[in-house]
Amino acid sequence: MAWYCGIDIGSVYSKGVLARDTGLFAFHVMLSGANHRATAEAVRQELVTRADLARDGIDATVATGIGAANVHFANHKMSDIVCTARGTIDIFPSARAVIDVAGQSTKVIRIDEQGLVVDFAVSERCAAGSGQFVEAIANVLRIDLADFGPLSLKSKKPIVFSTGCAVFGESEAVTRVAEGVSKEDIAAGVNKALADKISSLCKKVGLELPCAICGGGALNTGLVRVVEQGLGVELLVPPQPQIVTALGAAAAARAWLSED
Amino acid sequence: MPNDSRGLAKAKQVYQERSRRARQLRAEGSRVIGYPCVYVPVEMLSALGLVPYRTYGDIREPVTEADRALPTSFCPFMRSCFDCALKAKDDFLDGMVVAHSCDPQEKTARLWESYVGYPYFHFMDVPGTVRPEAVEYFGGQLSDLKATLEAFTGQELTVERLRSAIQFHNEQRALVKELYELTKPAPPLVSGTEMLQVVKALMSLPVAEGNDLLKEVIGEVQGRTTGGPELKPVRLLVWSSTLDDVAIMEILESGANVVMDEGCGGMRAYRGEVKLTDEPMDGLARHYMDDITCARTFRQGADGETTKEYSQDLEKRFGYLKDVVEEWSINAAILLLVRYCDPFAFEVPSLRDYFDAVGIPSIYIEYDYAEGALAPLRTRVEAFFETIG
Amino acid sequence: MYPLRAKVNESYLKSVEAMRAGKPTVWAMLNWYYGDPILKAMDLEVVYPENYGAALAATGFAQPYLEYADADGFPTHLCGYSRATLGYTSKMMRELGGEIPAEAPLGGMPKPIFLMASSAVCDARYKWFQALGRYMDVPVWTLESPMPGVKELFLEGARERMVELGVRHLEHFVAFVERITGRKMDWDRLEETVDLMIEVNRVWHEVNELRKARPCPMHSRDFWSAMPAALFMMGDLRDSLRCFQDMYAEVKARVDNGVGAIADEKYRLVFAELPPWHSLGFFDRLAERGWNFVVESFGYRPPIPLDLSGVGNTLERITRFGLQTFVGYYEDARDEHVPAGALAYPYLKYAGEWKCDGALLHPLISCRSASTHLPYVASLLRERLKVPSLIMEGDIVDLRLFDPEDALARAEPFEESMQHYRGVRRQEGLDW
Amino acid sequence: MTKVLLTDVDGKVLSVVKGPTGPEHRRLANEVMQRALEQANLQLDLVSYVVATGYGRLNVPFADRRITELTCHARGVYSLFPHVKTAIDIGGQDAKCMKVSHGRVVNFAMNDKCAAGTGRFLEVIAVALGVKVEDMGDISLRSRKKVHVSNLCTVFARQEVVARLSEGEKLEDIVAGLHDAVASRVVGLARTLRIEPDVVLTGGVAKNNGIVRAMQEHLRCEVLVPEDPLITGALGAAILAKDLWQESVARGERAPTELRRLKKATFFT
Repeated sequence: MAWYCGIDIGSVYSKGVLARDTGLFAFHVMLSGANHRATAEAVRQELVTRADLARDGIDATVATGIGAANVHFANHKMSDIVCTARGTIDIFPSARAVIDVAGQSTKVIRIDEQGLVVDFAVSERCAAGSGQFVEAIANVLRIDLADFGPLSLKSKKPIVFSTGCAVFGESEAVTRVAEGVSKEDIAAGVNKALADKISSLCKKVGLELPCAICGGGALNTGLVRVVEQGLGVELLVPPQPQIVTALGAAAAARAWLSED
Repeated sequence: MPNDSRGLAKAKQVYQERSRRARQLRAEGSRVIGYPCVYVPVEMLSALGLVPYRTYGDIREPVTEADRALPTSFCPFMRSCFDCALKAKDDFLDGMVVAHSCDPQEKTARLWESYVGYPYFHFMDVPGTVRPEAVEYFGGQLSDLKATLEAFTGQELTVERLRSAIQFHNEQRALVKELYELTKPAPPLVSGTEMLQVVKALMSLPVAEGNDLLKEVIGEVQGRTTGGPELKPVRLLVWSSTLDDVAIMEILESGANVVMDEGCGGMRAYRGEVKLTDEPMDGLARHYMDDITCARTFRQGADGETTKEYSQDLEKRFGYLKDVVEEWSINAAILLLVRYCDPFAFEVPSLRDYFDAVGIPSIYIEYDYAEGALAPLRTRVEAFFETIG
Repeated sequence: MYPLRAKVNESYLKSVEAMRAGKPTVWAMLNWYYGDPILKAMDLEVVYPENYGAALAATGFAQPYLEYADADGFPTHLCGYSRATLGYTSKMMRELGGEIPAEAPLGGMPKPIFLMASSAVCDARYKWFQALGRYMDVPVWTLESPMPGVKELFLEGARERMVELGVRHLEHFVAFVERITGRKMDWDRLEETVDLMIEVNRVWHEVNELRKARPCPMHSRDFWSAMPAALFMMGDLRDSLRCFQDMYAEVKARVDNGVGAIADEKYRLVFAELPPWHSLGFFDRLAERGWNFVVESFGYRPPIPLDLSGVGNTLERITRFGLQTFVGYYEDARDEHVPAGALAYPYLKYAGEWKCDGALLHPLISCRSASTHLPYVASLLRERLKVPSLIMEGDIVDLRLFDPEDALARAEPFEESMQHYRGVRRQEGLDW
Repeated sequence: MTKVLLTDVDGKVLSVVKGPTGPEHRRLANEVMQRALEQANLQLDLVSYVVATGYGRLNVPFADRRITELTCHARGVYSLFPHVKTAIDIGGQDAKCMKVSHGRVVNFAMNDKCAAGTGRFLEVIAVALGVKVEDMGDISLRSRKKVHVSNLCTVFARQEVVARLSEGEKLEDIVAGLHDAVASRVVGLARTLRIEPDVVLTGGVAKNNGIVRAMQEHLRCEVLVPEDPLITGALGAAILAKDLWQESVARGERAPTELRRLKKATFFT
């Protein structure tokens, strides 16, 4: 039985997935760092070790993400949007749309029953529309990222982040704290601001249901909640939201192998 | 509530729940027509018993729905107006009249018409210049408006009706000027914040009710011994496309007495008056093209547009401000614009040249039409006052 | 098709020489046929700061001029082309006493005898020229260009009142030009110019109709290189007419022999608004993927031909022709209930009649008028014709904002999207 | 950073203390004030007049007057460089450019919309590159050819440079490119005021000799930097406090001062 590998070198994290025809076998997530080539190699090493394979024991590898070009051992490279679509259908065969809240941007992708892209929209070139916004605010408020979601859910009165980039948001947050506003209200405000951007993105493409959410942002329970409230829908959240795109790449690897 | 008898309190109340009266009137059978710009001839609406209701955006409402149809690099004021419309915040409107005063108005009108199903919608073109043939063309646009309004209401817009409506609105113009007289003393008897509340109230009420409110306010303010604004070192003129939230006005008044608001939340709609010509539409056309001092209308040195001497040009375009500066003893000016307001932004260097010429320190401040923009705005405003203090 | 591009360049260089030799020059805004024939008949050299702004950006000369405009206090969010020419003028008039800056590319723009602004399409295009009065003591004329609402155009007498405005306005404009130049209008020459203008644009329209063929015989790149000869009437109109006629024959031959503009046409696309002039090579990269651009930007295409032979008054013919550019689609727009009859509705026609698989929309950060309607266009195309859009942001002077690599990265998923909608259109009984 | 600076009536600096600014400006201001007083061994009630400035100026309960950072920076810079005409302060939250005449601000421009062109830009990217901000200057000076950073947005610029690095570009060339990006952005802001020498650069970033070099390239003139570029705002505030106090004394009045206690302020908005 053949081994398929998907490697997603993102701006912040790199994810690798090893799969067989039976499905997901192992995955690995690490910081992308500066040297993408080395990172890709490290991801593969980790995966083959888990499967106890030789370095070249993988039958097909598809690379994706901004660092895809540095995955020298990949048989094929693919757009991250396509891979996210494939990964989503792989986990949720019923899904017809997915929201990918990644470090560099947010994407809303509508997909068909085979996981082919129907429509997509990518957030503007502005960090405030990406997971970076949350990290930036968590950073100035000295909140551990893992606590951000739960903290925001405690809020009674989320503040209004009306405009601007992530750092403009930072100074606004600083000002608000200076005015005595609580951290949970600010955290909730951040999630609300990001959720608003996500829902307008959804409006641009027109959302189909059921809809999944993935990417690092999906780990933020508070964000998922407000997005659901904003759209008035329930979202499908995969157990490992970060690896959906890599999983799709692995699925693409399998398809690629069966083609030739 | 005893406060209700007092004009300013009433104005504040209307300001705070602007649509309340309109909704009430609608429940009683009146029809309410929205308009987002000063170039819409409210006289014609009043003449047919329609309630003219000036639509504004809301700096406290994050723009989410508007992204369906408008990009982010677009007049934030119209984005907000459109967003509020999509969120059915003005669901009490029976119709809209939009004028082609600037691109954002024109572009948004098309979307407004296609995304919000008002029973009545009319778009008026507005010429760019004040040349005779252009003013005549605008008159033609007014008769187009007349035609669709008559079709909508099933009533005839007779000369008599129009004349009396014009008289009511001229009275309102006169009363607003009278009220602005009361910002002349030092300290002024009425604050910029109160003026803004009154003006926005006027734009949410039937003209007659507005006039009654104004009379109450004027009486109250004239009799003021206490409770008026305290004396500030700066007597400020604000020049803006729109300044429609007291939070912004309060920032300005933290260090100044705002004695003149040259904008759509202030004097702009009330300068001049409509001449009662035999064919009242002609008077209307003239008034809107000549008296409304919005940057969108192209004016220059000499009619016929064959000379272009700069100082003469500035005098023609901004001369009225010199009188305002003198009569209200203004000693500083802020050019306060929302981002992407092209017609006004192109004026900035020339207008600042003119203020320099009349010896008034001025500054250009740009802000986003959003709550989060208030803190940065405060720093800039305070810093400006420090530079001239 | 290439002789025409050569003609355009050649005529540009000619007029630069003429201007440098002291021939009276006018700075004009793109005016959609209202003013150009009059200037041409009066034998005046015309430069278009909008085009020059684009040239400055493309040749990398915009930045220093933008800095002049900034220092003079023009808000930085204003139209990039306007900031570039305001800065250029500031330097030329205030620093060099009227001398053309030595570094100015393409011979620069000499001080004009007057400025011809236009109220059409965007505020910048008349406020910008007014702002130039800060630097130059030259007259400004703002051409009136009606922008009616769709259903309002069909109110009784509305259209005729627009024509009346146009005619009277142009009468005054001619008198104005005569006063400034001390020349008399040669009305026969004007009539001939207008006839040629109308005929050139008719043939140009027919050429574009041929592009409905599969495979499409002519790519957007060729449209852009020929466009100035029709829209700005650059060069000698008689020559241009011959060139457009040759072009028609050439494109027709391609159609008859089933020759496409690109090797293997997999996808037919409509392009919206100004192209990224500086990286047109990007279209070749897309051509390699089988993307053929078969129709483009409303504001630069010739008006739908209309018979004006019965109209005696030349100024009235100019007016009706200019007006037609904007209201040509209004009747259909009204019937299909699309209130944005000028800037948005035409794309429904394009995508439908040219059988497009997708639209590439290119909003420009500092050109609001070319961007505002694009999200609406995208939703119209998706909802009414099941045609998807790919939106790639750029700018007119900050060229770094458009990232070809980024655009190409989105080509792959967009191809899946175009595939998908082919299926949807079939289900919906649409025939492409 | 929160800074407290005490001077005597002649403007001689008695003590300077810097502390990080946390969300609770209020409490921190008190702590930093405490330490400053200890350093100068003074009692709080011996301080005649206190001026607070900066983002948190509203949250210094023991301040007698609050003045914007623009006015204070200009005054502080002027006291160190009497010939200053253009003062540029690149802070962590914003960049400020001031036209200065005799210590007074006559015109100003601020960028607080976006991280590009602020100190934050470098901080964020330094983390991604795994270098210390304070080392960036020296690193960049090793550069022979700077890498052009095309993204303005901090987040995308970070992404871009990480990619460049992985493509094998030299760290020093990238850092030089970053300095160039910040400098061009800030100078672009300053240009809206017409730059005139002397130009003085302050703020934490001014310690970065790479930035100073890049600024000089873009401004095409020399850039002066005070010994401690972080404290010019506080210095200006102290000088203004002194002036305000002395003016009122000269008028024979007593300047209105608040109750002098390092109290826990009850909050206002």
